[in-house]
Amino acid sequence: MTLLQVAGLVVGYGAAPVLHEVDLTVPPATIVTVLGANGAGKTTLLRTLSGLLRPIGGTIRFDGGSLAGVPVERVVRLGLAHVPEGRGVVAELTVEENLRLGGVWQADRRDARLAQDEVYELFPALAARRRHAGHQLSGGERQMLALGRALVARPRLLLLDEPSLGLAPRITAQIMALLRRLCDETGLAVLLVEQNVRSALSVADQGVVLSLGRVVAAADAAQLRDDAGLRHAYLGF
Amino acid sequence: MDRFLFLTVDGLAKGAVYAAFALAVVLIWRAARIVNFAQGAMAVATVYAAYSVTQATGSYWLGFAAALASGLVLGAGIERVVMRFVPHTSPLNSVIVALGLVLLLQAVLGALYGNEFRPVETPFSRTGITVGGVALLSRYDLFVLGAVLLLVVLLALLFTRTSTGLRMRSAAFAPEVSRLLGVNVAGLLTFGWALAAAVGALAGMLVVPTELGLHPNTMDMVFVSSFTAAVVGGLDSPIGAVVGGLAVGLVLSYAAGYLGSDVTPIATLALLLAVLLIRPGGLFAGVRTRAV
Amino acid sequence: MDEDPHGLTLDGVTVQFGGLTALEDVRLTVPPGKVVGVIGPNGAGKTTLFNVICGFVRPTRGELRFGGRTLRPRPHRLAALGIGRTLQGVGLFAGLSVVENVMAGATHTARSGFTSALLGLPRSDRDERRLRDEAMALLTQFGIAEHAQAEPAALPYPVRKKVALARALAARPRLLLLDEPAGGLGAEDIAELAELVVTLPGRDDGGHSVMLVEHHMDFVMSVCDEVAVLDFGRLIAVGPPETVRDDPAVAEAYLGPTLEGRTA
Amino acid sequence: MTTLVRHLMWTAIAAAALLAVTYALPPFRNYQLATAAAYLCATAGLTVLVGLSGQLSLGHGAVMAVGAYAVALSQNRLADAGLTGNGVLVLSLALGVLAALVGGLIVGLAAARLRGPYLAGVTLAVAVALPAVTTVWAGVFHSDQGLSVYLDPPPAGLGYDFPLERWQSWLALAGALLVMLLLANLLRSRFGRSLRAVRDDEAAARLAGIDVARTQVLAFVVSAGCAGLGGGLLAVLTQSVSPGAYSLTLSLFLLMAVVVGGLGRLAGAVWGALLLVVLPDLTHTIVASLTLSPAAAQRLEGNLPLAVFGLTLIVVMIAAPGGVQGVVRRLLP
Amino acid sequence: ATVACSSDDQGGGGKAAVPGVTDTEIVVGTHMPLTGPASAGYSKIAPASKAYFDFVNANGGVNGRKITYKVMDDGYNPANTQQVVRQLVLQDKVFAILNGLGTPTHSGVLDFLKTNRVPDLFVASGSRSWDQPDKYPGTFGFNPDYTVEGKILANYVKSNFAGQKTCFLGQSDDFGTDSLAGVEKVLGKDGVTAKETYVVTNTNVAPQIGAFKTAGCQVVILATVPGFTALALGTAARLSYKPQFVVSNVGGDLPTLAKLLGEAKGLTEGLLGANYLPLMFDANDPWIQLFQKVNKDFGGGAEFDGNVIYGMSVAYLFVQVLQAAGKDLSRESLLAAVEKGGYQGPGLAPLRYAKGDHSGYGGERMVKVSGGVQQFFGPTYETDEADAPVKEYAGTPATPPANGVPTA
Ligand SMILES: Nc1ncnc2c1ncn2[C@@H]1O[C@H](COP(=O)(O)OP(=O)(O)OP(=O)(O)O)[C@@H](O)[C@H]1O
Ligand SMILES: Nc1ncnc2c1ncn2[C@@H]1O[C@H](COP(=O)(O)OP(=O)(O)OP(=O)(O)O)[C@@H](O)[C@H]1O
Ligand SMILES: [Mg+2]
Ligand SMILES: [Mg+2]
Repeated sequence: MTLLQVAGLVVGYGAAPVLHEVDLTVPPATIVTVLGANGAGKTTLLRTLSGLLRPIGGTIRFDGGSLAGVPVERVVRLGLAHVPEGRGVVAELTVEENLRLGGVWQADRRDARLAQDEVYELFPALAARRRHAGHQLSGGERQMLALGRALVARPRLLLLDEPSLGLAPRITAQIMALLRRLCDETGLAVLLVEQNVRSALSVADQGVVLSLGRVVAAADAAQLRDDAGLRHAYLGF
Repeated sequence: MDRFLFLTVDGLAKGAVYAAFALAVVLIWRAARIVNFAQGAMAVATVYAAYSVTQATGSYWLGFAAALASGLVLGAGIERVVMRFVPHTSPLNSVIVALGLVLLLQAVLGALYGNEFRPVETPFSRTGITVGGVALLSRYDLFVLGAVLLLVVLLALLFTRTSTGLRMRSAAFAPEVSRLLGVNVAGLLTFGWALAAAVGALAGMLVVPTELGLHPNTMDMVFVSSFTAAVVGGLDSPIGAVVGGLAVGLVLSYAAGYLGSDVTPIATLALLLAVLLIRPGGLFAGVRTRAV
Repeated sequence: MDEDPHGLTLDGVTVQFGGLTALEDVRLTVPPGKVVGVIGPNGAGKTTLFNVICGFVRPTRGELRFGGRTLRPRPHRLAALGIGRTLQGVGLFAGLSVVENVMAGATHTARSGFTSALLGLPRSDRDERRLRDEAMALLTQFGIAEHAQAEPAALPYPVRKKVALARALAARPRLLLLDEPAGGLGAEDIAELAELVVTLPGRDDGGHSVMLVEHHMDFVMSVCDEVAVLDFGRLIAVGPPETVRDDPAVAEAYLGPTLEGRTA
Repeated sequence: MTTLVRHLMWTAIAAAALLAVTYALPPFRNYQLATAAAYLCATAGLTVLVGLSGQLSLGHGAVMAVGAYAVALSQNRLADAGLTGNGVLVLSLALGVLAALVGGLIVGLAAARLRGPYLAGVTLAVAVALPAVTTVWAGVFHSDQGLSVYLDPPPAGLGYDFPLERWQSWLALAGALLVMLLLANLLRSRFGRSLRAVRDDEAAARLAGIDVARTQVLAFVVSAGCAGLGGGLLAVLTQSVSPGAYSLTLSLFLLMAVVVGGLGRLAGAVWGALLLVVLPDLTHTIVASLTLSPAAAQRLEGNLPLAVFGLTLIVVMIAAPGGVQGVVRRLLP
Repeated sequence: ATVACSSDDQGGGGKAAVPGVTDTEIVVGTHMPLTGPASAGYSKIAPASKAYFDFVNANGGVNGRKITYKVMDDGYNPANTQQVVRQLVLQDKVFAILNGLGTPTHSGVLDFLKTNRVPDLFVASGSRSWDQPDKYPGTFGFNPDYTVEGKILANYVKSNFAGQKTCFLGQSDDFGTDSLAGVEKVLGKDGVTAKETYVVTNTNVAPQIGAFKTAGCQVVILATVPGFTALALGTAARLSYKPQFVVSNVGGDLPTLAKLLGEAKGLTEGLLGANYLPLMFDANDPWIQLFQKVNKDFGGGAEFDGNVIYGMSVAYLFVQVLQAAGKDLSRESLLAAVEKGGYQGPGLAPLRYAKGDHSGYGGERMVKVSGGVQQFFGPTYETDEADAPVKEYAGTPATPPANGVPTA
């Protein structure tokens, strides 16, 4: 069974494609990490999945249905939340408002409120700054807020673009542990794009390596972590 | 002293109509982050619609409803047909398109109705209620003040209490992120324009009777005063728009009363400078953004 | 900690934002020719510390000294005082080409005035040529000379980060402040950056001391001569990298049990 | 080759070409060319301000008026004192520029603290306050009616039937070329770079050692000086100044011109200035060529050209947001 | 026209070509605010003139020449006026400029028209600037100037409201100042209790009207444009203040005011003013009948009001002048024809054109609104802008020719 199935995906900004024939599957309750050097096309992949970019070719199926032509704002309602690169906190809104925004499409207000409280529990730093505007936060605090906001939507698949960027090691570790827990407890699936290869592989079930827009390796995370040959070949350490 | 009282009351009455229109300016700023220079012309168009309906039916209130309805339609239409396609490469693009719209709307209205003044009715008497020899607010002034008050309360509620308000703001600030969060940005933009144009229509209905008459250019100066009012208040704040509107009304009234009518535009400039040099983001500005 | 007259000294710096204390009584010295790392949990006040040094934020209390003189920084005077800084993120000028971005960094070294610019006098031309040559030299050193005429937005992230660094260096600062220089970079680029940073103090154009904020611990450990740890605005540890890493308070506040357990 | 020599060469080539053009054109077209040249001074200045330093001015018409009134007052006072001639005219124009520079400095100092719509609001208020200034000090400025401007006939050396319009277009073109030369120099220098840096990222610009406030004020001053010269030349062309000629509408039209011409490039300012003159003329001609019934003519006269003008603006901005210059650059390899 | 120029000849006969004149056509131009804030009302004038010219053309034109009237929109912006007048003169080569509207707009082109020797007839404004035969030999006014009018209004006030406090509200340009000058010539400097001005960009006159009320003014003379007349009346009513208003002809046309006031048009009851052209309410006036017919047949049936009457009166006078200039039309003969004077048309007061006098109508007759109708009453007065007394004018108005087209 798969939650997300990507086949033969081709994406480009102009004429020349940036992603070539990418295949990828994410089963439920699984963390799949996408690794690759700068410019490999990781962000492009996530933006295509959430509908911000239109693919040139290939199929994306989520939970059995095709995502082709589904507008961005409806994708999240299907259970797919995307935390974009560069934080995506609405700087002019307060922390509280940003979090409310995460559940704004949900009919169940009570549950949305509950989800917000859970986020404050997860990130006490945010709880202390409910009324602060997004732009007053430190870089890392914004990262926490963006992640927390996505969790408020109670997604079934979470697309994370470099969540550890700007986060202290301790918070990074906490977040990774949290993702693991959510996967195991709630069946959440995660597509995790990371530069921080080590911490990504420490929690992931599977790893996919992108290079110049092509999938060059796909394997169990443990295998990527432990096989020095693979690591050297694709991850440079 | 009587004179001071008179000028104050008169300034407040005139300021209230500026406030009404300033609210429309604030609304579109909050919904789309643009200063809509076409707002005056759009409001005039809706008042012409009201004029036609009132002429045909003889009812002020039917015309009033027509103004609001045509505001909604015009606002939504302009967003759908024109503004949506303006590229966002520079915020100036939409300013220029709005100026183009002003010319177009005024020309169309001029061609349809002729470039002459047309009378507009008021639903209530404009004769001031005289207290101790001083004519104070008229019923119409009270109607205007009441309408402005109601409007500002409703807008404040919309923005602070409802999720639509939150969505509108986030859509204006960060369209892409908002879409990722399930916010229908395009729809909200249309809604914002429609709403702002309807508020503009309401303001137009309140303002035009206090002007020379209905003419394609009636709102030109009103727009300038109201934009000034909105800036004085801090463009983001409905309360600020009202305070700014009343401040502009008072300054114009005092200046005309004590210094001579010639001085009024200079007085407006002085007010604007005095406020902005102390608070560069207007009276009710939000917090200054963290630079780094 | 004894004070070196040529370094930067923070003396009891406190910063409050409304009710929130972002920095509390911070005392720290950055000696010349050294690389000092500042680490700490998110929101500990690291960026604020930089902002104080740059004059974006006025300290509520305390003072700064640089080169033996009291420093009352204003951001645009900083370059002339000999302090350069990169921003968290990239912060390049989108409308300027790469080489112009770097040239912009050295604006204060230009000698020709407004009039000669207006008249297009040779003086102004000479200035321009010198700035351009220096900028190109830096780009060449960083191995990104082929992008000189490109617009920054079109470039890969690591290249943009290098341009930002080059722009800061173009002013020939004696002290360079780097805010998360490794953020968003891949492992190879980080290694390259580390090599670059360690050479900064000894560069032939005068040498720089460096103060940097970074969450990437390997990078911090490998390039810093000294590490300061901030927590809730307070300096909780200062010392050589190894000592600081093994400090249990630091592990508790910053590194966290899991990671610490793994790296140890 | 130094910047100066290169730019001087371009200027000389342009001057020679334009000279030939002025001989080929009939008087009215020469007058239009002269008007475009006067507008060019202002649009070029505005391009520096809006396109390069990123500050919005809705009051550049008023700045032009400052230059125009200074030229008018100076020309008339000097003529009353028996001083006439082209040297005097140059002096008057210089005074016009000076007055505008001072005006620009004052507005610029306020503007350096303000951003976006707040700056727009202040400059808008400046534009609206200008007519009031002329009525409050009616003794000097003669309120709505304005002043007429003394202008000598073309120099006798050019021949007695030398058309005045050609002479006027020489004057205006000389001014415009001077402005273009100086601005081109400036934009190639570090000042041009600082302007753009400030526009793109204020915090980063400050860290790069650029005094943001000073740069912004400087942009205002430079741009005001150009607008002042433009206004002065316009006063010389029309031989009159009045507040109605430098209304808010003019300010808005200048802004439209630079954006539609292509923001941020001097070439865009040239397109803009040409558009300001050609577009109204063109729309009028098109409309005049239609034959309408008297009733329709009643309604449409005046309104139709306005509608066409407005529609053109909208279509251009949507179809070619880079403006005319953007299209030209796309067409040329 | 010298022999040396004969190479420019277009027609035969050895005489120099006259710009804008051929054997079959006379091209005249004007500048008018057809759009923009000042266009209200005024935008109807030029079409009315044009309608009258079309009427004349349909009747065979003047000396076999049809009149083409080029109307250019200047939006009341002096800069545009400069452009469009130059276009008319240099490009379209009009014979003359007729009835260019507005003081600030037209002042700017006086020098240009003079340099190019273009006749500049019947400027549509009451400024005194048009009457400077030495400086501008080709420029002629039409409207009674504001000072003349001020004197006439004040004269009426002086004799009929003796002892009442009189106040003055004027536009803050030379309309207001010239008018006030006229009023003060008659009433004396101290005769005006309170003087206020307004600017067209500020539509709130409550401070001014409030000041009149406080000062206890019983008579208020208005030198206002129609919009502000209506505003003044409306504002006074709002303040429950009921002085006797006496208004300039510029802002006193009842149909225009009634339209502006709408429901409140009752406020015009009792309004005093003055005028010099027939009023539309005189349905029996032969001029009104003529103009209404022309308007119906050639003016697309535009709404008939003072602006239409004005436009047609100007056109009528122009045709008269063309006839007087004769078959051999030139700019010189045209100017000479105007200066010859002695024209009688729809106007009640004398047209003062003479060798040294380029001002237009030299007087007015008082009008009053009663029962929703504006009507003349009393004698016609004449005076000048200097210190001449205001005296009654004995002349009787002319009747239009049978076919509606004047003959030489
Ligand atoms: N908006 C864009 N227009 C054109 N090309 C783009 C655009 N965004 C990205 N690219 C190009 O697409 C390629 C893939 O970029 P992408 O951002 O997906 O990489 P990434 O793997 O996320 O890199 P990083 O680790 O730096 O975030 C790069 O070569 C980049 O230059
Ligand atoms: N202008 C401001 N107004 C209010 N609070 C602020 C402001 N600037 C910073 N803060 C607060 O001060 C604290 C320190 O912020 P700072 O940006 O210095 O953190 P940091 O150590 O750089 O964190 P990170 O590693 O996440 O970037 C944060 O909690 C932040 O929310
Ligand atoms: Mg990426
Ligand atoms: Mg930080």
